[in-house]
Amino acid sequence: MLSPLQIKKDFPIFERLGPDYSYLDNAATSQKPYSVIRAMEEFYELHNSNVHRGIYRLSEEATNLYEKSREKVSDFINSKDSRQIVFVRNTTEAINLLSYTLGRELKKDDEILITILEHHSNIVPWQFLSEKGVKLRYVMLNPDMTLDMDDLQRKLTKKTRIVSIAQSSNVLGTISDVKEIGKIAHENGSTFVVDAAQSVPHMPVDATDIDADFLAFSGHKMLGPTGIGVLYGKYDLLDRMPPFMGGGEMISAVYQDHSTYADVPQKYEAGTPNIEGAVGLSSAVDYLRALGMDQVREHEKDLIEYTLKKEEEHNVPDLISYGPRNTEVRSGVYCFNIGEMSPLNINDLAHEEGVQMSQAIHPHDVSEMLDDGNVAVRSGHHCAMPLAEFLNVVATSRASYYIYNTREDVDRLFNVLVKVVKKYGR
Amino acid sequence: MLSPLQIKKDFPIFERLGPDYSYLDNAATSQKPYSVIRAMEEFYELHNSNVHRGIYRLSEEATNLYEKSREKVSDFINSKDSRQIVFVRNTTEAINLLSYTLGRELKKDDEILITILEHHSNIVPWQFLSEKGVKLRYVMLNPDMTLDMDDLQRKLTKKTRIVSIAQSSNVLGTISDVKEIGKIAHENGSTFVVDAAQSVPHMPVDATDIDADFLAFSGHKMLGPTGIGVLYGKYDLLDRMPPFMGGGEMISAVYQDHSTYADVPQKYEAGTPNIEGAVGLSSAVDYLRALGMDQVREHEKDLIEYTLKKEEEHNVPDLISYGPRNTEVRSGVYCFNIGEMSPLNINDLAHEEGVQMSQAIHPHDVSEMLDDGNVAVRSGHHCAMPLAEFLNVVATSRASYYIYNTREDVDRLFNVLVKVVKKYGR
Amino acid sequence: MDHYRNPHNYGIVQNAASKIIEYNPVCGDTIQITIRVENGKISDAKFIGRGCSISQASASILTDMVKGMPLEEAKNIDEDKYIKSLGITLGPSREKCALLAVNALKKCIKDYQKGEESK
Amino acid sequence: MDHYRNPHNYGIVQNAASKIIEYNPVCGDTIQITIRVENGKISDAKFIGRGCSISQASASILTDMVKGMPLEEAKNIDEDKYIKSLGITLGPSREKCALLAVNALKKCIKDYQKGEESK
Ligand SMILES: Cc1ncc(COP(=O)(O)O)c(C=O)c1O
Ligand SMILES: Cc1ncc(COP(=O)(O)O)c(C=O)c1O
Ligand code: FES
Ligand code: FES
Repeated sequence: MLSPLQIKKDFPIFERLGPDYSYLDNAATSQKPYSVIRAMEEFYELHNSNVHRGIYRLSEEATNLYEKSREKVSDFINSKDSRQIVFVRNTTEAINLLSYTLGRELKKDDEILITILEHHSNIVPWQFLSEKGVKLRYVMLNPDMTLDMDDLQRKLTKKTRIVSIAQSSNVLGTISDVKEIGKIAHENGSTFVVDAAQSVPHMPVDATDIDADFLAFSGHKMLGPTGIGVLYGKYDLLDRMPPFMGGGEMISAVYQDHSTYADVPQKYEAGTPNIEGAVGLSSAVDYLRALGMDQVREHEKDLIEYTLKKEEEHNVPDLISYGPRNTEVRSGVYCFNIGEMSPLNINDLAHEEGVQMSQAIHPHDVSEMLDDGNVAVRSGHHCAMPLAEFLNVVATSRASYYIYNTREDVDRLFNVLVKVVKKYGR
Repeated sequence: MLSPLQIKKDFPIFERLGPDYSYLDNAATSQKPYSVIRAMEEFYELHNSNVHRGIYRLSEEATNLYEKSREKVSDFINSKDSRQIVFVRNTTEAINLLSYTLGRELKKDDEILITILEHHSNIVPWQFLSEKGVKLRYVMLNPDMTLDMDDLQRKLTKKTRIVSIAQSSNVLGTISDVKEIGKIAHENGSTFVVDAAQSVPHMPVDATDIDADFLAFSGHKMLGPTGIGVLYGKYDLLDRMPPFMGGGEMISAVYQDHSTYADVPQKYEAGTPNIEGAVGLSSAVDYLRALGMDQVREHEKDLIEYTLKKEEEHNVPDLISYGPRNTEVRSGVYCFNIGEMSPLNINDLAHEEGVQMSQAIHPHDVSEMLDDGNVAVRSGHHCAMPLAEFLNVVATSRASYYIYNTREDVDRLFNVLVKVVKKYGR
Repeated sequence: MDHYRNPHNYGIVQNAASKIIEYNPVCGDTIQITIRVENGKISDAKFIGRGCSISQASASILTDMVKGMPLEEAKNIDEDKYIKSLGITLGPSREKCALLAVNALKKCIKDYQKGEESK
Repeated sequence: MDHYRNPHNYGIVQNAASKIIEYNPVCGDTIQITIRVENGKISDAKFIGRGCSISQASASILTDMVKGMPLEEAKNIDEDKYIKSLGITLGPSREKCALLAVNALKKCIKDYQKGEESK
């Protein structure tokens, strides 16, 4: 098992926040250990220069560090070939890259299959293609908040060109069997994309075993800095696709009227890349590997189990939470409400005269009051509005765990929650 | 005048490199002062969390820092309204953003006017539009390596929808009168884009005075980190354009079949942004403002003047350099060759039998030997292949200056150059 | 807080002179304000809404405050002063919550005046 | 260095069995190698090129080295060993320079063998 209290000492921010502060917004972004901060600092202090095509030593050092990071990341997700790792800004850019490249080949009435629990970054880029008449279809959920595989089979048609699915939901915590879904997608001749933004930081992910065609994740959610993310893609597919952005580094030769492009992965990395971002990510991967991703998953599983147990014990009035109760398919994400507020419909509004205010506590009030009690959770639609609509709530509050969180954090969450409800006098 | 030796003390890398090392690759990327490194470190140690829509204090702190950076940058280039500042990865992404958004409105036979001295990042994104039949035209140069304004007038037609020009060339150092060109472009009804990657770091740039429609630059060339850059755009234009990437932060509401978008500038910032990148850039702007951009320009002007003087004094055999001799229109960039190597043409090759090797020293050998003498310069086409072709050279070596460079650096460059030539025995 | 638990003026003004629905883009919450106008003054104002305590309390306070206020004065309510008058410190995103009702009211007045002009 | 100042085998083999032009994608430099083959051995090899000293010296050394070498042996020249045999330490981008001639030679042999097969 991990020792979160030991781990916590590696993170300077907890010195400022103090021992009684619970940072529970890890699904938004993680904190950074000294080693990652130090790696980037060291880059500036010792090796800073631009990568590629520099002949002087400093530039070769920078290039080496940048490319070593690619290899580290490649090993981390078992990509087998580091050329399959493209550095991007974040998961969002990775999926946009696919929408702009894969999307080019799509035609009117082609379909893209996603699910109702996707993050906006796995929805909006595909919606862009509706201009060409490409249709977006959504797999719905079972009552236990897992993907409805029958619905998936039903909605997968000969027109389905792309299947793109979050391995782990940032709202429900639902972990989906992407290996199985990939098999189904490939049998159907569809390209299979995995949004791994919430899985790579929290559990072992093996891109080769999953047999994903593409897989996307962000450095900042896995102890690394913001501004660096990864698109894994199978070499042959990356090689065949057109480039996304044009400019320096991504070309082989530029003539006045046309250009030829560099090999994969440089072809997709136009302009000066986020070099220290890659250096920081590399160090983050080292940190996580040293812990062991199995251990990370075990630790978070323990925390979510403990959370669900505490939820039952505390029996907070009007508390409603969302997501699978089976922790085998549940990550360390806990979304909840104190009473439900459904989205206000303008037409309903007209009839609401005289009706008293909802008895629920608005999620933004919940998170503000939790913050007063030193518990940092996020409230809102968590960039998953179609899911909020599906759940029929305006918003939820979310606690999300990581390696430095403890059972004490969970206790604090419930203790403060109880106070919140009391304060509101219900 | 600046005191470069004093300034140098603010940059930790010079401790490692030692007092006798000349870093002359500033056009590729600049070094970073303690204050910038410290600002980012402090962000991680004190305020790290995700921006926007967070209700807890930490997240409000991060959001404040991020938005303050936008205001700092806005002031720095006199944009008047910080909503006109869009954070991107680098200049390259900024111009691609324009190609993918402005480019949508362009039709067959519309023209884009650029110049032969552009960096690939101001060429390749526009070439992408040739698929739609959009034509790219190039303004040529006068013998003194300034833009041929007659040629510009000639090539500016009623079909010219976009004029996009580097304010300062990364190879020739040519500084163009973008205010004048903007006037001409606007009179013609063309949208005017300024590639300010080499100007914003090195001289006062006033986006409002230039009356640029768009202006792009990179943080890493102006003491800031890599992974953060800026697209300035006039509010009305940004407001009217379609979004580039889709995902979190850039939406107002997401429905299953469509989305509505957030206001400018969030509309163009999909996904988790490079928050500490923005924090670092903000600190870099502080550093430069404290020096004064007029002073920065004066200092570099002094260095290039001194360089051209030394060039004449040393009279290195076969030394050829490129760019305007008039330092009023010349930035601190010095490209040169020891004898010229023209690009090898396959057809010429067939006839070359028996011909002895060129008497020139290959620019990559020049830079390697300079590196041995502790002078870091870059060799290659400097991401401006059409310009190299125009100059009829395979490559050049480039020394480029910044605030911490001194006349001693220039002396070292020429002293080592003389040795290089001796070693090659010519 | 009291305004949140027992909001004043919750409902719809009968025969309203103007009615407006306003969204908070940050959270998607909603408020509807209805006003009646007599002799250039707001004679009644009510609201219905779904939102956080700040937004609801602010709407309650605001509708109290503007009753009897001349339209021109209400149109020019200063946002900073208004927030200060609430007597609680708010972060930037909560300021938007507090201003939701103010924005709605101002739009409501504009809407009314446009209607008057075209008469 | 001597190979750079006075390159051996600079030129074109008359009645070459195979000729190949290779580019270094890093710098755009070029090399052309021509070979003659007798009894499964390389009987002559020459090069013409434009590139840095490393690439030119390497081509000079390589063309010396492979004269009289069986095709199969030449085809299997180990890149790492070859670089070591040059006796100078090279950064990653300069390794590409040194290997430019090696890649060209290997392609040259492949090209020759393909030609033979189709006879
Ligand atoms: C004139 C010019 N434009 C654009 C760029 C591209 O900058 P970046 O690589 O930061 O996107 C450069 C940098 O080399 C440049 O010199
Ligand atoms: C499931 C999922 N996908 C994608 C993203 C987007 O990540 P980023 O903002 O780093 O692009 C997130 C992050 O919130 C996420 O949780
Ligand atoms: S959180 Fe929606 S109005 Fe306050
Ligand atoms: S630099 Fe071109 S071959 Fe060495």
